[in-house]
Order: sequence, then structure tokens, then C-alpha cells
Amino acid sequence: ATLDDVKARGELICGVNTGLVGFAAPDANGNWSGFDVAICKAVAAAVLGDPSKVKYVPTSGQTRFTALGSGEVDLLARNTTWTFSRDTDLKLQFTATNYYDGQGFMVRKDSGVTSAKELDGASVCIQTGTTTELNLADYFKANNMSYQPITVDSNAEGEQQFLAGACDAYTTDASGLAATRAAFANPSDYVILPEIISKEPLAPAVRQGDDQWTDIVRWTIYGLIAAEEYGITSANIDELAKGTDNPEINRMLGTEGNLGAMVGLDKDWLVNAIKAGGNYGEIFAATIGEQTPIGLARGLNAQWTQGGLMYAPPFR
Amino acid sequence: MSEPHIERSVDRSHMQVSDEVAIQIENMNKWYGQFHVLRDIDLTVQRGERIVIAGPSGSGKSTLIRCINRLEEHQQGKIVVDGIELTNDLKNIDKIRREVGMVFQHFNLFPHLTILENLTLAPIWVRKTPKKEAIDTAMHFLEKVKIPEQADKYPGQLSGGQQQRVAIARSLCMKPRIMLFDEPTSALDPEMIKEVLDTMIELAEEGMTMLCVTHEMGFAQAVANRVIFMADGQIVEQNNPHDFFNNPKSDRTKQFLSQILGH
Amino acid sequence: MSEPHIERSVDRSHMQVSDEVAIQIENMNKWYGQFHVLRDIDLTVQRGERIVIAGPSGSGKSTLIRCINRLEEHQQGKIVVDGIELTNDLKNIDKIRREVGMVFQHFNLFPHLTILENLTLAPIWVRKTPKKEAIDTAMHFLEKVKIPEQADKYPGQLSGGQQQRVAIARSLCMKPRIMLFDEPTSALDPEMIKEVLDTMIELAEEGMTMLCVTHEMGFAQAVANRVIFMADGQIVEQNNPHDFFNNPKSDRTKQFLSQILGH
Amino acid sequence: MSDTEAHSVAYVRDTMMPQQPAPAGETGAIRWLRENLFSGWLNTVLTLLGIFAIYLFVSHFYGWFLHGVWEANSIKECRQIIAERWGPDASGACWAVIRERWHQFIFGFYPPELYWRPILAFALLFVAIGPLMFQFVPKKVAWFTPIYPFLAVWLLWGGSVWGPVLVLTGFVLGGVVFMAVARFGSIMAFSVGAIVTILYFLFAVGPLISLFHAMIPVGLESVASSKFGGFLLAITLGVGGIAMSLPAGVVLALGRQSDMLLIKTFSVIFIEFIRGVPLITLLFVASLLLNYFLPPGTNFDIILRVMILVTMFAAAYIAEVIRGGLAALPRGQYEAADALGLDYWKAQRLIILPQALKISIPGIVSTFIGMFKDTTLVVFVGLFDPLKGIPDFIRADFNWKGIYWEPFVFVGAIFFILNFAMSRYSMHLENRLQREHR
Amino acid sequence: MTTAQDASGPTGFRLSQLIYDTRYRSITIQIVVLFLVMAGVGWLVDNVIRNLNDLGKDFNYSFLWQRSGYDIGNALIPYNNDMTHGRAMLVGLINTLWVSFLGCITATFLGVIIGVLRLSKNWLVGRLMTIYVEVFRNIPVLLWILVAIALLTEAAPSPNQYRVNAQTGEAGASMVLESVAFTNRYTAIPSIHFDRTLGSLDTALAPISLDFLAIVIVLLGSYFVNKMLVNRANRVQEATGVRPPTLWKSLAIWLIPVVVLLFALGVNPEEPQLKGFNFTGGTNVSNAFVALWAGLSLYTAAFIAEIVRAGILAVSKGQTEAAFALGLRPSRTMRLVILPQALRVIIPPLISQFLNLTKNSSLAIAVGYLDLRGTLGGITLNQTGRELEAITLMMLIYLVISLLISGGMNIFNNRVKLKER
Ligand SMILES: Nc1ncnc2c1ncn2[C@@H]1O[C@H](COP(=O)(O)OP(=O)(O)OP(=O)(O)O)[C@@H](O)[C@H]1O
Ligand SMILES: Nc1ncnc2c1ncn2[C@@H]1O[C@H](COP(=O)(O)OP(=O)(O)OP(=O)(O)O)[C@@H](O)[C@H]1O
Ligand SMILES: [Mg+2]
Ligand SMILES: [Mg+2]
Repeated sequence: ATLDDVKARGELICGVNTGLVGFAAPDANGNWSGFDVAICKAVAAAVLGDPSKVKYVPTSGQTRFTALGSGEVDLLARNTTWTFSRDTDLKLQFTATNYYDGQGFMVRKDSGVTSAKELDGASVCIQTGTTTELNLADYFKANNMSYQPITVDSNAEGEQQFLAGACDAYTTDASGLAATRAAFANPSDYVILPEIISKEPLAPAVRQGDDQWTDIVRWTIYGLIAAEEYGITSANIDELAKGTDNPEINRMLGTEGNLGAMVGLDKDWLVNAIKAGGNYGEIFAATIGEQTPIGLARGLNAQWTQGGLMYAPPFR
Repeated sequence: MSEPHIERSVDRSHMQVSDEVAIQIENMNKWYGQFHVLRDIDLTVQRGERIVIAGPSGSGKSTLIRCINRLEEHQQGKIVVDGIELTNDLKNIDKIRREVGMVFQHFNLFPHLTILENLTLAPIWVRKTPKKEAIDTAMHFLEKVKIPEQADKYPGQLSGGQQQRVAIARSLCMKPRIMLFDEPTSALDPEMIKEVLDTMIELAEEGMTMLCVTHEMGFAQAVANRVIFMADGQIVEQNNPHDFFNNPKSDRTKQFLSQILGH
Repeated sequence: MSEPHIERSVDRSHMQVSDEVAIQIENMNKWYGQFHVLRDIDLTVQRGERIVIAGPSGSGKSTLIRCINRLEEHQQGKIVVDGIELTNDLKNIDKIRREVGMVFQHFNLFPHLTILENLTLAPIWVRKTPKKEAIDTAMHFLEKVKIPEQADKYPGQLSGGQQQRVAIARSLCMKPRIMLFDEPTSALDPEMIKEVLDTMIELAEEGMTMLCVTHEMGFAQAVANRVIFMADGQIVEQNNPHDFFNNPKSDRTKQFLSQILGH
Repeated sequence: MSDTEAHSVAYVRDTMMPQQPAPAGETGAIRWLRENLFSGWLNTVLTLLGIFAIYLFVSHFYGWFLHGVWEANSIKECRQIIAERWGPDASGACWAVIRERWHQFIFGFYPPELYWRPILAFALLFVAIGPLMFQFVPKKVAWFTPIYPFLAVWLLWGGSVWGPVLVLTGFVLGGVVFMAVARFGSIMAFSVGAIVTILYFLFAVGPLISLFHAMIPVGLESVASSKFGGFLLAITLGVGGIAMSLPAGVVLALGRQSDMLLIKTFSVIFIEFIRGVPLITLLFVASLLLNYFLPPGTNFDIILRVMILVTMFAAAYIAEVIRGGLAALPRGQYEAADALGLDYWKAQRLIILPQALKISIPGIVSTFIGMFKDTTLVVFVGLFDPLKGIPDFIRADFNWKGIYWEPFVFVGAIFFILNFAMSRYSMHLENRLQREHR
Repeated sequence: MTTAQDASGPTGFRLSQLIYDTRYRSITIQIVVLFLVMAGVGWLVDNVIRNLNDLGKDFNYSFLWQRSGYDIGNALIPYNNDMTHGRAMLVGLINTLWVSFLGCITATFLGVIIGVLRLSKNWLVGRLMTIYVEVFRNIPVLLWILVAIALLTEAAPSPNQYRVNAQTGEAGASMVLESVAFTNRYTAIPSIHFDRTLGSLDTALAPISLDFLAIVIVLLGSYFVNKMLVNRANRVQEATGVRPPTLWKSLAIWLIPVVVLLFALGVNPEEPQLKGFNFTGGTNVSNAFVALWAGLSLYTAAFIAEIVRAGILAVSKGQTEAAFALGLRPSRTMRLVILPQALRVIIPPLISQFLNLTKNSSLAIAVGYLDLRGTLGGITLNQTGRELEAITLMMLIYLVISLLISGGMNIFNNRVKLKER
């Protein structure tokens, strides 16, 4: 089973993006950081007790599912959309949505385009091997418009083409667009169009058939989300781990009952996971939130209590 | 190397040398860059004369005969072949090349053409001979060099001696008035030298004007009217073969003869 | 080609031919595809016999002796060498090849090894001789062929005659009981032929069983016990050298002898 | 006739004429210009076109090179400096990126404090191939050549010294067994040797390594494959691929020459298949399919997987090169070996292969150059090659977004220098072999 | 083994003969090898089956008949996202063949020019060409492709800049000859339009324009007429020795009928026009294609130049001299003596360069040109997750292309081999 493999290896192998600032990108020394990377670290911390015991395998849109399917990676945390056919036909198991996204368009401000409906005849840069490709085709067909697809292999290349004006619009998930735009020299020269043409729930995925491992990843993510809901932060967690009045927090942090053992982990698995990078909100703020160059608002990804979709099932 | 034995001794009486001048070289000089290869060459060849040119390696023999059909350009002096002066005029060069046949040390047959095609190529494209006529001529000369049965083979399928005979026939097909030979036998095995020399002797008997660079002294004695000895780019001595071999005048000549006849 | 002069006339009296059979060939036939190269060969060679095989080109001489150490496979009949029958059994083949030395027209020395390494290679790897012993033997035979001083050179640095002598020494290092020679001198310049023939004569004097394909009739007359004449894949005539040369019986032989002795 | 001869023929030169200087116009710069640049109208036109092309090239790139900036921390700074120094419209190269990141182009993410290890491995490479490639290296150092691969692997990846030592031991063991059984025939010896070696690798190596390492823990800090990048990756793949492909190439070449129909067929199928598909597809096999072909659960490093496919690829090409070498050997060499009683394998090992391999060296070098260039394709399976992987990665940095030409020029120049040197060397070698073989 | 023993009959058969008898030895070895190979293949296949089982996947190609759902920017045959993956694969294959074909032509053209110029007596030109060859062949082709695409996207204007600014009345860029526009996403070129078109013929693969068909037929006709002319010239030359001049007549035969036909069809170029975001009307050749094409051509040209040079040098100087000495003019010498020999040397390596170029065209991945690898081995593989099927099929197709090309080469080689003793 994957859990045993990971424990035996002493290292979690995590498939990530080849380089999408904010989600997963290596710095000048080759150290990875980002929103997806934080999930990897949290899982590693939960399983192995050490968030640094992760090996990152950069995967392209093309290679990611094979990497997962063939066992090359234990966990695919690479802004991957949860779709029916991937879940069934590709034999993947999506764990829990960690980011609700949707496909959007970015254009140059001076093009005067304010709506995706005005893109008839435009050249659109698009990364191959993604659901965006299919959504795009569907969208233009539904609106009876035509376009010229300009296929690129990586986000970096898409950026280059778009900046050079080789395409009128760049389409990918709205989060990705924001991240990309944030990295531009003059972000204000570009606008992200209001239309969101698809639902893109991004979820870390694991191989089908290993339920224990699925549960671990899924509940680690839910743990991070619930931690935010209950106000558990990396700052106060040591305090809270000593015991609180809230039985749910106690159950999560292992002071009451032993949820960890039910998934084959230690008692303090969630403590480690949350310590690794903080709760969901902390991770969001540190990697892609409004204070970062990426500058994403919480929007749909706010807690359900704040009117968002982030809703962790009860720990019980 | 064993000296091939020249069987037929040529009866020189019926070989006539006319008074007409075939080649006239006056005061000719040639340089390769700074290197003075040919120095003040003066040479007159009568029609029907058969001249053998000898000399140590690097003395300029090849260069001299290559100047005559303008495979090399001379820089000073005058070369008149068959009444036509060799200048930069392309038409003159063409005319002269039609009159002058040349046989090379390494045969230089065209390997992608059959023997027959080798022989008819130039007559057809240069002389504008009708094909049938060209083939007839070619077969005539192939018979002369005794290999008519090889007409449809390719050069690569013949022995060296056969190839050189084809090369001679190829030149003859252009009906040249002058033939130049540049060491035609030096790339051949001893057994084959004789075949080629026989062919050349036959040509000589017919009165062809010939200039031949060779070290086959038997051949020189048998057919030449005149032997020219070159050294350091100059004509050092010339004489009829008899006197040349038996009574060489200059020291260079003596030394040279002692070398090549010595062994 | 010049006939090398064999200086030493061999005193035949002390060469003994024993009654033991070294090679026995019975009714042997060989085909290349459809082409029948060797037809009904019968030949018995006594130990100590020295046989020269002659015949026109393509008559199957090389093929015959190559069959004896199984460089070629025969298809019918029987070849027994040194009491061992040549069959498809690799072990027998190996045994026979150890007993039979062979010298080729083109020497076939190994150019990447020194002379000494050429000589010790087979004793060390095939006979499993200790290296020191192999080197001693090698030096012994190198002295015998009179070039011990060349031991550390590479074959490319020797003249053709020296190379061929090394090739002979290389065979001898395996201490064969029979030696086969396939035109050992025909790739050599005339000056070098003598060196090699001298070495072979010396071998003959020591009573080695020898089969030699050669056109050196001087050699044949000097050392052979028997001359075999082949034509068209058959043994046409065999006799002692004196009678063979002076009194050939078949027309083919006469014709052949007139050709090779004629020039 | 006699009189013509009489008056014209006899002639003796009494004084030899010395060398004369060539007439004016036949030498010197003018003649050179006339002959080499302006002989005839076609040549003149070509010369002018050539000059024009040079002018175009220089005028376009001169400014860019001239305005190069070395000291800056980001492309923005570069642009500012250029605009300050040379005016707002000037364009210039921002070499600062090379200055800051050169080590990533060369070493990828290899830990900087361990750079000495790949450098040492690279230097020792020349000692290892020296006896084969350079005449001045004494043949005595040849013992180092078989050890080098293990040493290099250890230097590059680190880890316990017992790994390479015990693997090497495995091969030595195989050799010893081979020798011991050799008198029962080569085939027997080879099979037994191979079986012993394989058993040793399957069952003994792993435990032995742990055991020895527990007893005497000597080792270097280990470096994961994922840290490899840039030219270090390219050279590792190239050299490793060629080195490992040599034995396979020899076997394939012998197989293709074999009289045995079946063996020949297999060899031909393998060679033609590998040569018939693009390297990219093979790399995709490495990254996408190889795991399907291995027992469930096996999983190893992408670099190792790529290396396997690169080795297969190189083996097919090397086999063809060696086949050329084998074909160049005269038949007499085989016959002489046979006549001396050497069996097939001994003849191959002692006589044929040493010669064939030597003739093949220039071809092998050329194959290496081609492979070295092709290693850049590994970027398409997510590795950091120097040409696209590393620059793309650097461009992901905010500071260097939008930098294109400088990495191209830098990496291109390094490729050019290495390959040009190697191709010249292989030409030199070819000439030398031709001289020696006459 | 037992059967072999029976067959050996009365002479007796010992087991050791299997190893030591030359007759059986090779059979023994082959059987062992066959066994090993089968075992190896069996092992691989078994692994594949078990892995597929573990993953719950199967091995089948039915995805080729499913709707693809994605668009392809540069399809040469009609294609839209409602068609199947199989169709998309075909589009990719045709793109691969198309870029390889054009690449081979331009690379040969450039290579021949460079190779010949490198031999020229002109010092400057010779050096320049040497530099070209050395620089291009010593640097990976991937770099040239990347440089080409970067050059096109970074240096060329965007279509927008062709728009005439209403206030100033000027545009940022202008079209070449009013009909070709280089932009940073494609090159807009005029397409051919027929006023009196003959319509087109629908086939399963692609509609065939009858106009083009007509042109091809007329050209074929011209070819045959011209051949007759040449044959007649040959006959006249054979009979009289003088070859009647054919150049002008040939030109007329080639040109006049085509021009007349084009006129009758009312041909006129349809020039690209800036409409909305992009040029429409003409044909837009994507930069990805141009970059790949240029990169492959420039790189391969360096190799071809060397081949051409070597081929010409392989014809010894003696051949030229012999031809000159026979009085042949330089142009005739080239045509009758040098070229026929040089071509024999040139063509085999040239074809293997074609093969390399075709294989290198899979680098289309670097520029996002959707070739066979981009469709079948890229998007289709990804959308369906059928990597085993897609990659094996892709390799098979490349293999077939390679085998066809090298088969052609072998036939050619055998045809023109110089006859030797
Ligand atoms: N193309 C050339 N450029 C420069 N020097 C040349 C050239 N061709 C020949 N030479 C030199 O000119 C001199 C005369 O050469 P030539 O070939 O005429 O001599 P040769 O008498 O025919 O000698 P051989 O008997 O060796 O053929 C030699 O020193 C040679 O090196
Ligand atoms: N491998 C082969 N395949 C087919 N035919 C062969 C082969 N080897 C030799 N032959 C033919 O067999 C005949 C005998 O050849 P062999 O070499 O034995 O003749 P030879 O008497 O040694 O001639 P030479 O004096 O020229 O060496 C020749 O006609 C030759 O063409
Ligand atoms: Mg000369
Ligand atoms: Mg023979």
C-alpha cells in the first residue's frame, strides 16, 4: 500500500507543476514553494512527521496522470481539475477540492476587449493536455464564434507568447491567470475578463484502489480547512494541542480519541500537518492571497461561514 | 622493376616528320605562386615528330605538357599549337583541345559510363558527330587497341592495362592531330606495361605527332625522334635517342641516366 | 617475373619420409553452390613428405589445402589428418588445427600486436603454455627465421619478406606436425622471395611435413618429394620433381609447364 | 628526316637558369584579391553579397553585444542601465543573468559546495579515455579505464563507497568464474559466469552493501538525481549513454554479422526499430511507458530510466559504427585466427574487436556528438536540460522574466565549443588512422 | 531434443554433439537465444498485463473512434473538434509529413547552394559558408527551432500594428507588396482564388479542388509533350550530331498551357485583410510551422552542404581534367561527368538526412505545432489516458515512415551502384 511505501521510503513523492508561481515553483536554489506544495508538505508532515521529507517531481500537463498511474508519484498536487472521466476512466481518485477555480481569459487592456463574447476570430494561447482545451472549444462553439488556437507546452511558454502579442487572449484557470498576470512587468496593462467559462474544482489526486491513502490525503486537506474554521493556526496550535473545550478540536489534535490510528497514522498527525504551513487560510494568504504578488481574493474559496465553498465534513 | 621487352622494333624509315610545325613554344615561363616551375622553355615540334620527355621528379615535365592543352595556364611567353595561339580566349582553347588528345597516368576513364560511352561522349557532344558514326569510330579504335569485346563493360571491370588502352582509344576517337602522354604506364603492373606500350608504338608507326613523358627508356629508344631531358623547370638537353643515351653531354643528364638505367 | 635463385641445394639423403601417414584424403568432393571445385581427390601424405601443389589459377589448389585444416568444409569423402577424421565435431577440428600450421599469401599477421605477441598469442590461449615458456619458444623461432631483433616491433614496421617469415614462425610456435603454405611468396617483391624460400628450405631440411602451393619451380625442384599438378579441381598428375619437370605425362601439365617456365 | 633532326635536335643548356621572381600582378595582395575575391563577375557579385551579409549581421548585433550589461540583479535593472548609458532606444544584452545563474546552466541544482565532485569526475574522464584517444597517454594507465565508471558514479551521486565497490566486485567475480570454468569451453564459461554474476546482483549485493556500510561507513554525501541539470545532466547522459551502449553495440554488431539467421534477424529488428523512431518517442517511453514494462511496484529514478533508453538508442547507432569497423577488417584476420585454433570468442576478443574498435573510434566520437546534442530533448520529459529546461526555470523568476537571447547565446556557445572541438578531434583521428592503415 | 535424437538414426547421437558439432551447434545457440528472447518478451508482456490489471485499464484502440473535442490550429485537411481522435491523428500525421517534406526541399536547396559555394574559389564566400556549416551542425537543432520561434514572436509586429490609426493615418507596420504580412503569430499570405472555379470533389480524406486537379493534369500534359520534344532532339542529335536548341520550346510548352488555363479559370490572389483581431481572406501560416520548418531546414542544410561538398570532392580532379582535355566545356563536364558520379555519392547520405529531418520534426513539441506527436502522442494521449496505445501506435507510424524512406534508398543504391570487378 502507498502508506507503507512512503513510510518505508521515508519520503513522500509529490507530483507538482513544472513551474507556476504561487502554486508550485522552485526558487533559485531549487527549493519548491506554493499552494500545491503546501499540501504536499502537510501530507508529508502528517505521515512522516516532517514536512521537508518530500521529493517534488515536476510534471507537465502531459505526463502527470501517467506519473501517478505508474506509481512514480504518490500524490499529484498539481492544480488538476476534478472531472468525471478522469475520476472514472483515468482511474484516478480525487481527494478533496482545495481550490475552486474556473477558466477565464486574459487580454491586453489596449485591445479594448471587455467581454469574452468579443473574442470572435481571436488567437487564443492555450496549454495542451488540459481541460481548458476542451472547455475553450465548447465555449466558442456554444457562442458560435471562431478562434485560432495557439498551443503551448508550458505556462512559461504561454506567457512568452502572450506577452509578445502572439495571441490576443490567454486562457487558463482564473487563478493561473492571476498568478501569471501578477508576474508581468506591468500587470495593469492586462485585464482578466469577467466571464468564467467553466467549473474547475482543483483537487489533489491519488491512484484509485488505495482507500487508506485516499483517506489520509483527503482528511489532511479537510483538517487544514477545518483548522481555519476553528481558528487553529500555526501560532496557537501548540497551545491548543494541550487540550481545549472544543471536543472537535480535541479530536482533530489527538487529545481526545485516536482519529490518527483509524487512518494508520500517529495521534498528532494533524498537528504536524497544520504546523507544516499553517491552516488553509494561512497557506492561502502566504502563497496566493491578496498580500502576495499573485493577489487572489478568497472569493469562492472562503470558508462556508464566510459565504464561500470551503466546507470540511465533521471530524468525528 | 623489370624492363619490359619491346618486341617490335620500329622501322623508322617510313615515319615521316614534315616541315610543318605542330607546336611552337617560345620563351615560356610559369610560376606557381612564387615558385618558378617552367623557365624559359623553347620548343618546336614538327608534325609527325615523336618526342619523349624525361627528367627527375618535380622537374616540370607534367606541367609542361599540361600547359600545351591549357590544363595549366602559363604566365609568360607564347605557346602556339597547330597555328593557334593559346590565350585566354575560350574559343581558341576549345579548338586546341579538340586537336590535342591527352592520356593521363591514372587513365581517368569515366566510371559511370560504359567503355563505348566513354569513347563516344566527346565526339557526340564536342565534335557533334552523329551517334552511329561515333560508335563506328569508337569500335574501330577499340579494335585497334584489341579490346572490342569489352565495349559494353564498365571501366571498373577492366584491368589497368585495358583501362589505359581504352583511355588512348578515347583520345583517338576525337581524331586529334597531336597526342600528349603523361607517364601512361607508371601506374601499371609490369605485365600490363607491355600491352600499352605496344599500342603506343602502333600509333607512332602511323605518324601521329606525340609528346610523351615516360621513364620507359626502351620505348624512347624504339620510337622517339627526340628525347628531351628536363631538370629544375628547364630543358637541359635534347638529342636524338641514340646520341642521348650513348653520349649524354650534360652532367645532370649523365647522372639521371645512370640512375634509371643502372638498376 | 625474375626467377629467384635458390642457393642452397638440399641434400635429400637425410630427409626421411616415414611410413606413418600424416594426411589421408579419400574420394573427397567439394562444391561451392552448384560449382564443383574439388572432384574426387585422393591423396596420401606420409609423415615427413614435402609436397608442392601447382596448377593454373582457379584449379582448386587453395581450396584443397584450406580443406585440410577445415577453413573450408568438404561435402563428400573423408579427410584424416594425423589420425583424426575431420568431421563436424568442433573438438576434432580444434585438435587438427593445433597440429596443422598454415601460412597465407598475405601473411595475415595481427597488426595490433607486436611480433612477439603475434607469436605467443596462440600458444598462450590455445595451448595454455605459460607465458614465459611461450616467449622462449617464440624467440627461438624468431632466431630461426633470423629476425630476433624485431620482436618488439609491429608488423606494419617490417618488410613483406620479414612479415612472411614472422608468419611462418607464428605457425611454428604452435609446434605443428604439418605445415600448409598457400602461395607464400606470391605477394612479395622479387628481392624478398628468396628470404622466405630459404626459411622454408630450412624447415624442409628438418623433416617437417609440408604441403605447399607455389609457382616457384626452383623451390619445388630443390625440396619437394612429390609435385602434384591440379587442374579443374582434379589431381591431374603427380610425380617426383625430376620426372615431373623433365618428363611430364599429360598435355595439361606440359602446357602449364611451358607457360610458367617459358617466361 | 635526318636533317630535321640534325638542325633542331641536339641542344645542351650550358648555364642553368636560377629561379626568377614572378612577374608583377602574379603575386602579392592585389593578385590575391583578384584571384580570391574578384575573378569574374560571378565572384565579384558573391564577394559583394558576402560583405553585405556580414554588414547586416554585424550592424544588427554589434550594438546588442556592445551594450551588454554584466552587473545587474534583474532584467529591469539591466534595461535601466542600458537606457541610461546608451539612450532610451538602445538594445543590449543582459549578461547579468549568466553571471548570476551560470552555475545552474553548468550544474543544475547540484549543491554548490560539492561542485568539486562533478569537476573531478569530468577531469578523470580524460584519464580514463586517454589511453584510447590520445597517443601521448601511456598505455599503462589503461587499468584505470574499467574502474572509472564506478568511481564516476560514486563521485556524482555519492552515497556509500561500498555500492560501487561491491558492484565492481560482482563483475570481477563474474570474470574470475569465467576464467575458472574456461577450460570447459567459452560458451559454458560465459553462461556460468553470467549466471553467477546475475545471482550475485539479485541476491547478494543489496545485503552486502548494508552489511559493509554498517561495519565501515565510508561514503560521500549523496546527491539525488533530481539535482542534476544543465550541462552536468547533458554530459552525464551523453557519456553514460555511450559508455554503457558500447558493450551492447558490440554484441548487436556481432549479431548483425552472424551467420545464424535468427540472431541476425533479432539484431536487425532491434537496430532498425531504434533507428527508425525519433528519440523523443523513446524518451516518452522512458517517462510514460517504462513502468508498464517492469514488474508492478518497481520504480526508479527518471534519470536512470532516461539513461536506459538513451543507452538503447546509442547502442543501435554504435552497432552500426562497429559493424563498419568489422567490415573494414580483411578476411585474412579471421582465417589466421581460425588456423591458429582460436575459437570464435577468443578470436573476437583478441584479434577482431581490438582492431575493429580502434577503427571505429572516430565514428563513436561522431555518434557521441550527435547524442550530446540530442540530450537537450530530455526537457520534454521534465528534466532540466541546459537549453530549455534551465532557461525556462530561470525565466520563472520574477527578476528574469522575458530574458531569451542571452541564455541561447551562452548555451549555444558552449555546445559549439565542445562539439566543434570533438569533431575536429575525430577528423584528426580519422586522418591518423588512414595514415596508419596504409 | 528427443526428436533430434530419433532423427539421427543409427550413427548415434550424443548430447554433446549439440554443443560440439558444427551442424547442431548453431541451431542449439539459436534455440537458446530464441528461448531467451521469448522469455524476455514474455516477461515484458506479462508485466504490462499485470500493470494494466493493477491499474484497472485495458488495452484497446477504440478511443480512436471517439470524439476528440479539441481544436487544431493548423489542419491541412478539414477538421473540427466534433471529429474523432483518429481524424486528429491523421491531421497530425499529415502535418508531420508536410513539414518534413517542405523541410527536405528547402534543406536540400540551401544545402546544395552552401555546399557548392563552400567549394568556390571565392575566399570570403568559402569562409562564410564554412562558418555557417560549423555553427549550425555543432549546436542542437532544438536551439535553432527555439531561436526561430523567439525571433518570430519577439521581432515581428502583431496584427494589430497593421491597423491604420484613425488619427495619424499611419500604421505601425505595413504589408510586403500589399499582400504578405509577417506577424508575431503567423505569416499571412494571399490564397488563390478562382473566379470561374470548377468546384471541388469531396473525398473522405479531404475535398480536392478540381481547379488544382486541372492544373496538375495540364502540367502532366506539358511534361509529356516536353519529353517528346527532348526525345526528338536526341534523335536528331543521334542522326546528324547537331542538337537542335530546345530551351525556348521547352519553356513555351511548360508555361503557355498553364497560363491559358489559369486565365480561363479566372485566377486571382485573395489578399489577406485585417479584420477584427486577425487577418482573414488569405492563408495564415502559423509561426510554429515556420519556426519548425526554418529550424529543421537550416540545421539539416549544414549537413547536406557537407554531403554535397564531399560528393563533389569525391569525383577526382582527374575526371574534370580528362573531360577538359577531351574538349568538353565546363557546363557539359558538370552535367555529363561530375554530377552523375557525385550524385551516386551524395544521394544515400542525403536520404538518411531526410530521415533524420523527418524524425527531428517531432521537435514540433517545442513550438506547439501539432504534428503526429502533438495530436496522437500529445493531446489525445492526455485526454484519453491511453499512453500505452498512443505511444506504441505513434512509434509504429514513425517506424513505417522510416522504413519506407530507407527502403527507397536501398532500391536507389542498388540501381546506381558503380560496376566494379
Ligand atoms: N598546383 C601546383 N601548385 C604548386 N606547385 C605545384 C603544383 N603542381 C605542381 N607543382 C610543383 O611544380 C613542380 C613540377 O611539378 P610536375 O608535376 O610538373 O613535375 P614532374 O616533372 O611531372 O614530376 P613527376 O615525375 O613526379 O611527375 C613540382 O615541384 C611540384 O611540386
Ligand atoms: N567462396 C567461394 N565461393 C564460390 N566460389 C569460390 C569460392 N572460393 C573459390 N571459389 C572458386 O573455386 C575455384 C577454385 O579456387 P581456388 O582459390 O582454390 O583456386 P587456386 O587454384 O588456389 O587459384 P589461384 O592460383 O588463383 O589462387 C575458383 O574457380 C574460384 O573462383
Ligand atoms: Mg608528373
Ligand atoms: Mg589460391
